[in-house]
Parts: sequence; structure tokens; C-alpha cells
Amino acid sequence: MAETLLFNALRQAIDEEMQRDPTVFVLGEDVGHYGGSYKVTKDLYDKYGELRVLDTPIAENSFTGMAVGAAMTGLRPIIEGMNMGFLLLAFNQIANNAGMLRYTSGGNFKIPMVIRGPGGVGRQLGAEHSQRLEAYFQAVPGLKIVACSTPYNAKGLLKSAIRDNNPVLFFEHVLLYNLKEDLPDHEYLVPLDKAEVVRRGSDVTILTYSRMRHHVLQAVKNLEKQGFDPEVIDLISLKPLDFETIGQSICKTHRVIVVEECMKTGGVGAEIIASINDRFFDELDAPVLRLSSQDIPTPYNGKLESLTIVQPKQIEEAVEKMVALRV
Amino acid sequence: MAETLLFNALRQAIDEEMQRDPTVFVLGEDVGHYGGSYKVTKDLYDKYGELRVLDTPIAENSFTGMAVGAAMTGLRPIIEGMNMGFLLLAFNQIANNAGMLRYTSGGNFKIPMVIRGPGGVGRQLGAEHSQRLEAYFQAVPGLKIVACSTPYNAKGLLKSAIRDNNPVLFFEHVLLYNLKEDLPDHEYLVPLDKAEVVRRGSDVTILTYSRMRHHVLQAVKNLEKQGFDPEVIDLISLKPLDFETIGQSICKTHRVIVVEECMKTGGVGAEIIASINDRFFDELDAPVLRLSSQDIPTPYNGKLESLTIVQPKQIEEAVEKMVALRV
Amino acid sequence: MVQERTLPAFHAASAPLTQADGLMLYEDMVLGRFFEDKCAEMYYRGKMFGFVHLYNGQEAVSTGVIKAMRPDDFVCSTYRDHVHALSAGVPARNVMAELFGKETGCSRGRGGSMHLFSAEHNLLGGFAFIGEGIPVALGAAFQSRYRRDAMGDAGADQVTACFFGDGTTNNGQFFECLNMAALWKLPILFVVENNKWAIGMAHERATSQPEIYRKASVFGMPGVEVDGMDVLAVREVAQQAVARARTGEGPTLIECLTYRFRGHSLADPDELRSKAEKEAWLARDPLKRFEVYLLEQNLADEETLKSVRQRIQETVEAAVAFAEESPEPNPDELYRYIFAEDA
Amino acid sequence: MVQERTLPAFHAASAPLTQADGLMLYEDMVLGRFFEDKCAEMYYRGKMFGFVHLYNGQEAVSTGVIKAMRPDDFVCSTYRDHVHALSAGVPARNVMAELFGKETGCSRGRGGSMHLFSAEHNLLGGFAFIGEGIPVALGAAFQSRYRRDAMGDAGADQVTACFFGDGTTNNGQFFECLNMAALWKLPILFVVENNKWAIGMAHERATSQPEIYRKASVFGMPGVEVDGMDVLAVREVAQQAVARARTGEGPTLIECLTYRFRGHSLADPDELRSKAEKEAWLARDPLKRFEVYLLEQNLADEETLKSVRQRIQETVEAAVAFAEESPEPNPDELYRYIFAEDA
Ligand SMILES: Cc1ncc(C[n+]2csc(CCOP(=O)(O)OP(=O)(O)O)c2C)c(N)n1
Ligand SMILES: Cc1ncc(C[n+]2csc(CCOP(=O)(O)OP(=O)(O)O)c2C)c(N)n1
Ligand SMILES: [Mg+2]
Ligand SMILES: [Mg+2]
Repeated sequence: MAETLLFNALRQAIDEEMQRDPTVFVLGEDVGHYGGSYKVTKDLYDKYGELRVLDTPIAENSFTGMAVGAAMTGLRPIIEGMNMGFLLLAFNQIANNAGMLRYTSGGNFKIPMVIRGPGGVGRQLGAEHSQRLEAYFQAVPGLKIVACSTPYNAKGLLKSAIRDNNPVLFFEHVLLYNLKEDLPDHEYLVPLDKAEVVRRGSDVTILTYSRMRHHVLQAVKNLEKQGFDPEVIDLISLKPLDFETIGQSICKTHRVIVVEECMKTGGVGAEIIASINDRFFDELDAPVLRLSSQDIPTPYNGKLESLTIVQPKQIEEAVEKMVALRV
Repeated sequence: MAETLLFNALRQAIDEEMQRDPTVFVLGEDVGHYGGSYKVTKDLYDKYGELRVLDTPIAENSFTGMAVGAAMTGLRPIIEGMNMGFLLLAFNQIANNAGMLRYTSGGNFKIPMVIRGPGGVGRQLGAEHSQRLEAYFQAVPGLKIVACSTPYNAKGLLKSAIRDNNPVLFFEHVLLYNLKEDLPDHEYLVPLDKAEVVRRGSDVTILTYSRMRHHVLQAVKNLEKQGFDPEVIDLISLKPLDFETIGQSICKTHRVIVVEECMKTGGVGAEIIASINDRFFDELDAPVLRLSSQDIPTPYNGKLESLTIVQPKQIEEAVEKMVALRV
Repeated sequence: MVQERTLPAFHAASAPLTQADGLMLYEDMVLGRFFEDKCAEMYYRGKMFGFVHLYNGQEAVSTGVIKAMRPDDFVCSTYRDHVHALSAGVPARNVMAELFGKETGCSRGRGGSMHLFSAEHNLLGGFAFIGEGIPVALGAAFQSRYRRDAMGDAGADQVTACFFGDGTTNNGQFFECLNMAALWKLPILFVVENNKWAIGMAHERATSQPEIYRKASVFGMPGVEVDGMDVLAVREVAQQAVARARTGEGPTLIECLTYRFRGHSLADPDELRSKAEKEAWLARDPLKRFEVYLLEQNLADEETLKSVRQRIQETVEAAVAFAEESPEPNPDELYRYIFAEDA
Repeated sequence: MVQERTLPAFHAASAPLTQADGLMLYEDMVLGRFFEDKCAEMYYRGKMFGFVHLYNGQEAVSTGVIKAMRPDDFVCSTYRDHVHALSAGVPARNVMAELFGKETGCSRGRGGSMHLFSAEHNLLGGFAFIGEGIPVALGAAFQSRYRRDAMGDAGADQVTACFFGDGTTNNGQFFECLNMAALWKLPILFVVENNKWAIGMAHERATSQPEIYRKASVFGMPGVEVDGMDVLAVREVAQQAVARARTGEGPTLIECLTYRFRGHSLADPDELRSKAEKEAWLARDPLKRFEVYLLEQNLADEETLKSVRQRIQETVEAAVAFAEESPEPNPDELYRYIFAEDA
């Protein structure tokens, strides 16, 4: 298949799954006529009609709850959060109903739904449109949380998420929609719960996800030249975390750096470090290094914004410090 | 002063601050005529009238936003969440506006407001009324988060929170309202950002907060008989964490147990452990032990419910294991 | 005391009732009443815990609406859900067992009073938070339309009834869902049980326009008010609304004027409602009123009614015995039902 | 193309206008227009970033409402906030500097286009999320009432105007706040700028009842519709609403029928709106129309208007120069303004 842009990879995933299963439908703001703010549902309206590609009023809490009700009664909704931040208005439906209802109902209902859309820090979009929401949602019981990072995994993961019988919060990154990659011609799925070892190495384990995968790889290019050999793991599944893959790496390298775009306080990195403490403390030769974005609303000014998130240079320095200086 | 119940200590705090400052007012569901579901505002309506003790319609998102607007324009609202869980409906206003607006406005406005009410796992109240919400809110920039645990600190902390010029999320515990304690006759404040060393000791540092403080103390009674000497710290401030107090203790004991009612994944304990890793890794003789509640919606059944949260016996065992066996 | 609203006129004669239907409605109302009385007793005896919200006084609404629906229709409730569950066909013993927290409860003891669910009976819940059930109900209604119009299943004509209180109609989800239901002509009944109070908040103190049914008008949706103490009146408006929904004509907002005979929950001191108000409404007890009607219309004699009551009393006692004897959930299954694979 | 709504009749003669007022309104509208045109230019030249939502076509609303208020009244806006900020008195250079992300911006470069704030000018924001400004505005209005009635400050008669779009009126916060405003008689104007579209969602596809002003009726609140392309018509309804609010009579919902002349934001391809629709509305340009009116009524001659335009053009150019020359925020102050103590 020709080079595919990430947003088109997502579109293909949705298209294929809608074709395959008539209970799959998309709903959200401007997903229909407009084709989605980031073109992920472009032209699907013409193909599937207004009920299967449902343009909703701007009522996040209620259309999310509506999707829960539809999922309970046998449909498989895919909610597009035009920006995932808007779904803060639906926090109650996502936490109490999508996440908890199955358990609280004693297994009466299952809730196969996907909540997907762009998150993360964009390019000068301002505080509300540049959020790091995984921190807010990671404690919700019953939710699976996934972050895609390449056209290949975006497509395969989204297909798996749509087929999963549980609610999946699916994060795309607003600055990755135009990544390109050759995708296979045949159908494929990527499992939701497996971290991806992006680069094998022996010096140090770098745990990352979403856009930061690319910042890490940029740093790694320079680090390689200097003779460093880091192992890079893209977590993919932010909840549950794949501690099999993470653990194998730690037992090999004994050093860990977490690189995340998430808020530092209470972020995904915090949980990773706590879990490493729980499980692999004795394997560690040094404290885990936590590189997160700053605990501030994302400022609009470009320079302040760059200071807010982790930059490749900082990752390089962290690896150098940890590996070369053996601190 | 005579023995005071915790809910009355809170009531006194509000009463004194309303008396002192005419811009302080309370709003929420049933805070007026009804006197609050847990009687924290009992009779204040008669004393201060309907605008200062404002009964709101059941519209959490909007009355929270209304409080933000009132705070921006010079009032000092105290929101009562009848149950703090209901404020999940106000997540957007709490995160984007209460928490972030000051920063995003470049300091144009300050937002002195308190959002208080009962949280935590009650006695068979079911999943939605037995939430552990600090996990959901801890990453919000700009928020201070406080958990009171005794009549004395409840009163002093709430008074400080009301006087603070920032948004404070103030957690009470639904099962602690009837705790009794002799309170001083004179006015006092308790600082929002200081952890409380509840018991000095040398074997191990137990970090806890809210109701779990009492579970810990119950465990400690038995542990003392066995000759253990744990240091017990009530965090009080869940954000920011008081790492001065925490650090001093760790440098003394070199062993840490976190006892929280919070969800394990992404809970307050996760952030504590990650921060200890960041700051005091070399002081640790063993991995931090994390005792959290289970990552499930709180089940209604009493036995399952007890299994969901940490019990004193488990705390005892954890200390024994950590200290006696030196694991 | 606030002036009571004038009730809309309703002449039972306009809706002829068979004897069988009359007894079926009566039985359902008696079941609701006796079940709740038993709950109060069990609560005070320490058999059930947490917040328990009883339905006494409002039985005509549950019975009038749900018994106008088909068993394959959907019902969505609130924390005041026992009686809706019963009307929807969930056996009393499974509801009682749930309140006792037992494995045989309709939510397997995990839910409790405010979280009753039964997939088998198309009971969508039991929602403990105000208003959050409305969007969920909307989803079930959307699903019916979707099956019919997007999946071509002509038989997909299920209707959804969504119950909630006056206080809830000040919450945004109510309005958001009225709009979507009308916009997409979804087969749903929004049934407001206006019992004049939201815990301690009198309806007029919470809303700038107390006539809730009128709110439908600005969504291009029919809104009707009905005497919620008269099961036949409720039944009639429900039948019309169900018929409209079933044939694809869209939603209806039904405001039932009713009253709860007990405090908000069993933990509520109930000090704010005046004695006069309570008495005025108690005098309109829907159960007594329907009894009188059945007798007057010769649809039943004292004997028959008594035997119904006896049978229901036995059902409720049996439910308690069942609940008592049922096992607790297995502690090893603490994590079961988090994910769909744990079925 | 959807049939356009019939506009409510308005006779400018009924609201006599002084020359000074005429020129003041004209100047404000010109400022709004020229400022936004300059923003488009600067955006394409890479001077500003992110989502930038321009106001072209809607100027009669901002000017008509805000210029009917006092400087100490409150204004609350959305992401489409530049022109509201200007009408509220925030100097063009501070708005422009904000869009350039400079320390001299009204939000000190931290906010950007969708987050304009100015405590000095009682501009409450700049809210990037739909509807979230409505409750905040309500809070400012509550504060006025609180100062007057709970703190005894008889001079506390400030009014708050809250602006938002048609799409936003399907969000729960809109309804929740209408209710509270009416219930507590708060001094607030809910100003709906119905420009027929919410990004790519046509208003009729998003709402079951497109006449938004009617929604006020079920909250016991006056609702009026007005030609949003006619600054005098807007001004008149605003003046009445402000007077009502000021004297304690409560809120008003004002629906302004208007249109945006550009895409939703500068990133929007704007492919869904028909050419015919755009042309029909462009022909009703509020600025041109008001120009004609001023000339016809002899309130100004060509010369005067031209000099106003020239002056405003200079103001806007000066704003750009100011923004260009202004310093970036100090990186050391990355954490400043998180807490009140960092003032
Ligand atoms: C989101 C939310 N807010 C508040 C509550 C607390 N609460 C429970 S019932 C109730 C009153 C509801 O009144 P109404 O809708 O009239 O129903 P009724 O109880 O009268 O049947 C309130 C405020 C809640 N459960 N959920
Ligand atoms: C809570 C939330 N949901 C969605 C959006 C994305 N969004 C931005 S503007 C807009 C359309 C708003 O339309 P309208 O209210 O008519 O205002 P207009 O842009 O036409 O002025 C949408 C959906 C948002 N900013 N916030
Ligand atoms: Mg009620
Ligand atoms: Mg619009």
C-alpha cells in the first residue's frame, strides 16, 4: 500500500470495521458533513449515512452517555472527541458509566465503545486545547487507555479497540496526524495491551508513548553516534501497563528513564515509577528518571510552550548523565 | 471548648469566616434550608440569609462555574459538593477554570474558592457514592488539594482554605463526620501545606491521610505492643506534597509505607512513590510499600467493600514484614 | 404551603379497562407498595445499608407507564429504582437480594439499592447520580432507531422510558437529551416524577418555571402533565406516548404530579415538608384510589383485592427469605466483572 | 439553501441617535473589522498561531451590546473574542500583542487568541471551550446582586453580558444558567450570536427548535430576536435589557441573527456553506449598512467616516508595531501566575 498519513490510517481502520460490522458507528461533533476536524472520518458520511456517522450537537456529556446506552444495548459506538479535552465535560459519563457500570451492574452489561480523538500539546493552541488528559483518566476503573504513535500502530490499534468489548480511551496526538508510513496491504490488528520495543538496546530503558516516542528517537540518533545503546519502549497501553515487556527490559538495563508529555504530578510516569518500585526495585541501579512536561497549563507563547514539554536535547542529556556518568 | 464533632468543627470554621469576611458565602445543594446533607451548614441560612447560604439547583457544572465567576470578581465562594463525586459533572469547570484560568489569564484574575464536601468510601453506599476522587484531580495545575482527618485540623484547615487566595479542593471523609475532639477556645488556623507528624518513631515512615490515618493508628496500637516504633505522617496536603516533612522522616527511617484509600493506579500514592524516587531514592533501604484500595468501583456488598479498602490488619502485617523481617 | 397546581382533567371512562388489566395494574402497585414497606423494615433491622430511597406514593407512575410498555421495551431509572425494577419484571426476590448485597441480587450484590440492573429485563439501571441515566436511556432509544433505519431491522420498534425527578430537570443533561431526542425523533418517553421536592429543595425554589411539561414546547416535542396519583390517567398518556414512539413519531415529555410519602431516603429526617402538605397528598394515595375505582366499576370485589394483597405479601416475604438465605458474593471474585471477558 | 428567518421589524427612528454616539459606534465597528482583517494577514504571515477565530460580519453585535453598557460592567466571551475585547475597551495593541504571544499582551502572552482576559476592563475571558463562559458570567452577575443585597452596597448595579453562539445553545450549561439567572433575577444578558453555523454544523441540524430566543419563555425570562446585522437594532434591545438588569428586573436572552463572513477559524476550509448563502449575507454587511445610515441621516459625511477609518487603520498598524516590538515573556517566569501569590 502507498504511504499513508496517520489520520488516513485511522480512517481506514474505522471504514474497515464499519464495513465488517453494521453495529459499529461514529458519533461526535462535525464527524459527518465536515468529515472530522482532522479528517479522520472524511467521506464516511457519504458512504454510511447520517445514523452511522452521526453529527451531534455540542453536548459532550449527553452524547457520551448516549453512546454508553447504545453500547449497553448492543451497538459499538466510536465517539470522536473533536479535541479530547472537550470530553472533560463528559467526565462523569466516562468515569461512572463507561468505566464503572459493568462492574456495578454485576456483569449485566458490557460496554464496547471507543472514545478517540486528538490530545496532547499542539502548536500554540493554548491551554485548553493542549491538554494532557491521560493523567485525569488513568485511575478510572474499567477503562482501557491506549495511545497510538505511528500510522501502522494507529490503524491496527484502532481496529482492535473497536473490536474490544470494553470501553477504550484512545489517544491520538494532534501533532502526529500527518506522519507517513507504508502500511501493509493485508488486514492487520495490533494488540491493545502490548508495549512496543521500538529499539533494542542495553544501556538504559526509555519508556515513552505518543509524540514523545518521536522526540526520544530523535535524541537516540545523536546518542547512537556517541556510542550509547538505549532500549526504547513505546508503552502503547497506558492502562493497563505492559509490565512483562517493561520488566524484561529493566532486568536487562537496570536503568529507566520515563519520557512523557503528561503532567508530572499524578501523570502516567508517576504510576510507572510506582509500579517499578512495587515490582522491580531491586533491579534498579539508579532512581528512575522522570522527564515529564511541566505542571502548568500549556502557555500560548511559543517559547514558554517549548519549555513546558520535554525536548530531545533533555532526553539526550538524561541518557548521558545516567549512562555515562553512571549516576 | 466542649467536645466537638468534626462536622461541627467545619461548621464553626465556615461560621467564623463568614462573620469575619462578608465576601465569604456558601453555595450548593441543600446547604440552606436543609442545613447540608451532613449538617455542616446547619442553621447558617437563618443567620446569613439566602444569598450567603445559597441553595442551588442540581446543576453542578454551572454552579461551580458560577463560583469561579464570583471568585474572579471578588467574592470568596465555598462550594459544598453534597458528595464530592457529584462534582465529576463539574470536572471541566474545576480543571479548566478554577485550576487553570489564573495562569492562562497571565495573572489577570485570582480565584479564591473552596470546593469541599464528603469523599471516600462510605458504609455500603455503592460505587458512585464511594469514590476516591483525589486520583482524578491531582494532576490539575493550579489546584491545591487538602484532606482533613480530625475535628482539630478540619476546623483550622478549612479556615485557612477559605482565606487562601487560590482554589482549594477540600476533602472531608464521609465516615469521619462524627469524630469528636476537644477544640481550643481561641481562634486558630492550620497551615494548608504542612504534613502532620502524628506519631514520632524510628522504624518506618507511614504516609497516610484522611480516614486511613485512623486505620493506621489502630494498627499502630498493636504494633507498639509488639515493640515496633513507626513514624506516622498525615499528609494533609495532597497537592503540593510536603516533602520537607516527608523527607526528614525518610532520612531517619529509610523505609516507607504508603497507606491510602485512593485507587492504586494513578492514585496519590503513585505520585508519592514517584517523588520519593526522584528525591530520596538513595535513602531507601527497601522499596516503598504501597497499600491502596483495589482498582475497582466500590462494591455494595459489605464483605467485598471491606476487601476493597485497606484494613488495619494489613497495615500491621506490612510493618511487621518490612521492619521485623527487614525485607 | 404552596398552592397546588390544578390537575389536568381526566375521565377514566375514556380509557376502558378490562378486569384483567385492572388487576394486573393493582397487583403491580401493591407489589411496589409492600416491597418498599418491607425495605423500610429491613433497613431499620440492619439488613440493608447505604442510601435507600423508597417510592411510596408514586406507584401510579411506575405502574402506569411501564405496564403500558412491552417487556422488550427499555426502562431507565434513578437511585429511586426498586419499584421501576419490579414493574419492569425483575423478580422481587432478586431486587431484595440485591438490597441485601447477595450474589443472587439482580446486580449480583455489587450494585445495591441505587444500582439495580437487569439485562434480561431491559432494565438499564439504577443510576445514583442525578440525570446521568437520561443520556443512557437516549442511547437505548437511539439503538432502536439505528437497528430499524441503519440496519434495516423492521422489527426494531422498542421504546425506552426514562424516569427522573423534578430536581433533575434543572440539570443540563435533561435539556441536552430533549434536544437530541426531538432532533432525531427517538422512541423515548421522558417521565418526570414531579414529587415537588428534591431532598430538601422545594421545586419552586429550584426552578424559574415550575411547569416542567411546558419545557418540551421549545424543543418541538409534545409535553403533557398528568395526575401522577391516578394510575389510569398516567397509563393513558403513556399509551399515547408509547404509540407515538413506536411508530417513529418521536419522544414525549410526561410530567407526573406526584408525591413521595416518605422522606427522601431512609436517612432523611424529612423536616421541611409541612404536615398539611403531606396530609393533603396522603389523602390522594394512588393505591387506595385505584382500589375504590376497581370496586366502583365492579372490576373487582373486596375479596379479590384482598387475595391479591395476600399473594403479594407472600411474594415479598418470600423475597426476604430468599435474600436472607442467598449466599454472599465470593470474595475471590472481587475483580470479576471489571472487564467483559470476566462474564 | 435554508429559508432565512424573517427579521423582526425595527425602525431606527424609534431610537434617536446623536452624532457622537453614531461615530462612536461606527468607530468601534471599524476597529473590529480592521483588527480582524489584520489578524488574518498576520496569521498567514506566521506571526500568530493556533486557532484564530475571526469576527467579521458580526460587528453589530459586539458594538451594539457592549457600547450600550458601562465601562464597569462585565463582558464574557468565547474563543471568538478579539472584537468583544476591543469593544470592552482593551487597547488594540494589547490584544494584538497577546496574539503575538508577547509579555505586553492582555493575558501576558500566556493565553493567546482564545484566552483574552483583562481584569482592568472587566473582561472575564476568552473561553476556549463551548459554553463554559456562561456559568462564569453568571458568577459575575451573581456577584453584583450579592454586593447589593447581601453586602448592602447600593451602588453595585453592574450588568454582565455573556456572548456565545447558536451551537452553544444545545449545551447543558446554557439551560442550567438560564434557569439560575431567572430564578435569582441576576443582572445578565445572554447574547446569542446566531450565525447559523457551528463550525460545519448547520444550526437546523443541531437543534430541534432553531428559534433560540423562544427558549427563554420556559424559564420565565424575556427572549428577543434581533437583526444582528443592524447595530442600532441590537443597541436598542441591549439598552432595554441592560436597563432591566440594572434595576433588578433580571436577565434577558437576546438572539442576534448574524453571519460570519469568514470560515470558522483561519484553519477552516469553509466548504459547507453555500455561495448563495454567503453572498446573501455579505450583501447585508453591518458596517456598510451603518455607513449608509449615518450618511442618510446626516450624522456624518464621507470625509468624517474616512478619517475615522484612517485613524483606526493607524491604530491597528500601531498595534502590530507594538506587538512586534514587545518582548517575549521571560522564560524564568514559566511558573509565574500559577498561584495568586505570584502576582
Ligand atoms: C449529580 C448529582 N447531584 C446531586 C445528587 C444528590 N441527590 C440525590 S437525589 C437528589 C434530589 C433529586 O430530586 P428529584 O430529581 O426531584 O428526584 P426525587 O428524589 O424527588 O425522586 C439529589 C440532589 C446526586 N445523586 N447526583
Ligand atoms: C466543549 C467544547 N466542545 C467543542 C468545541 C469545539 N468547537 C469550537 S467552536 C465550535 C462551534 C461553536 O459554534 P457556535 O456556538 O455557533 O459559535 P460560533 O463559532 O459560530 O461563533 C465547536 C464545536 C469546544 N471548543 N468546546
Ligand atoms: Mg423530586
Ligand atoms: Mg455559530
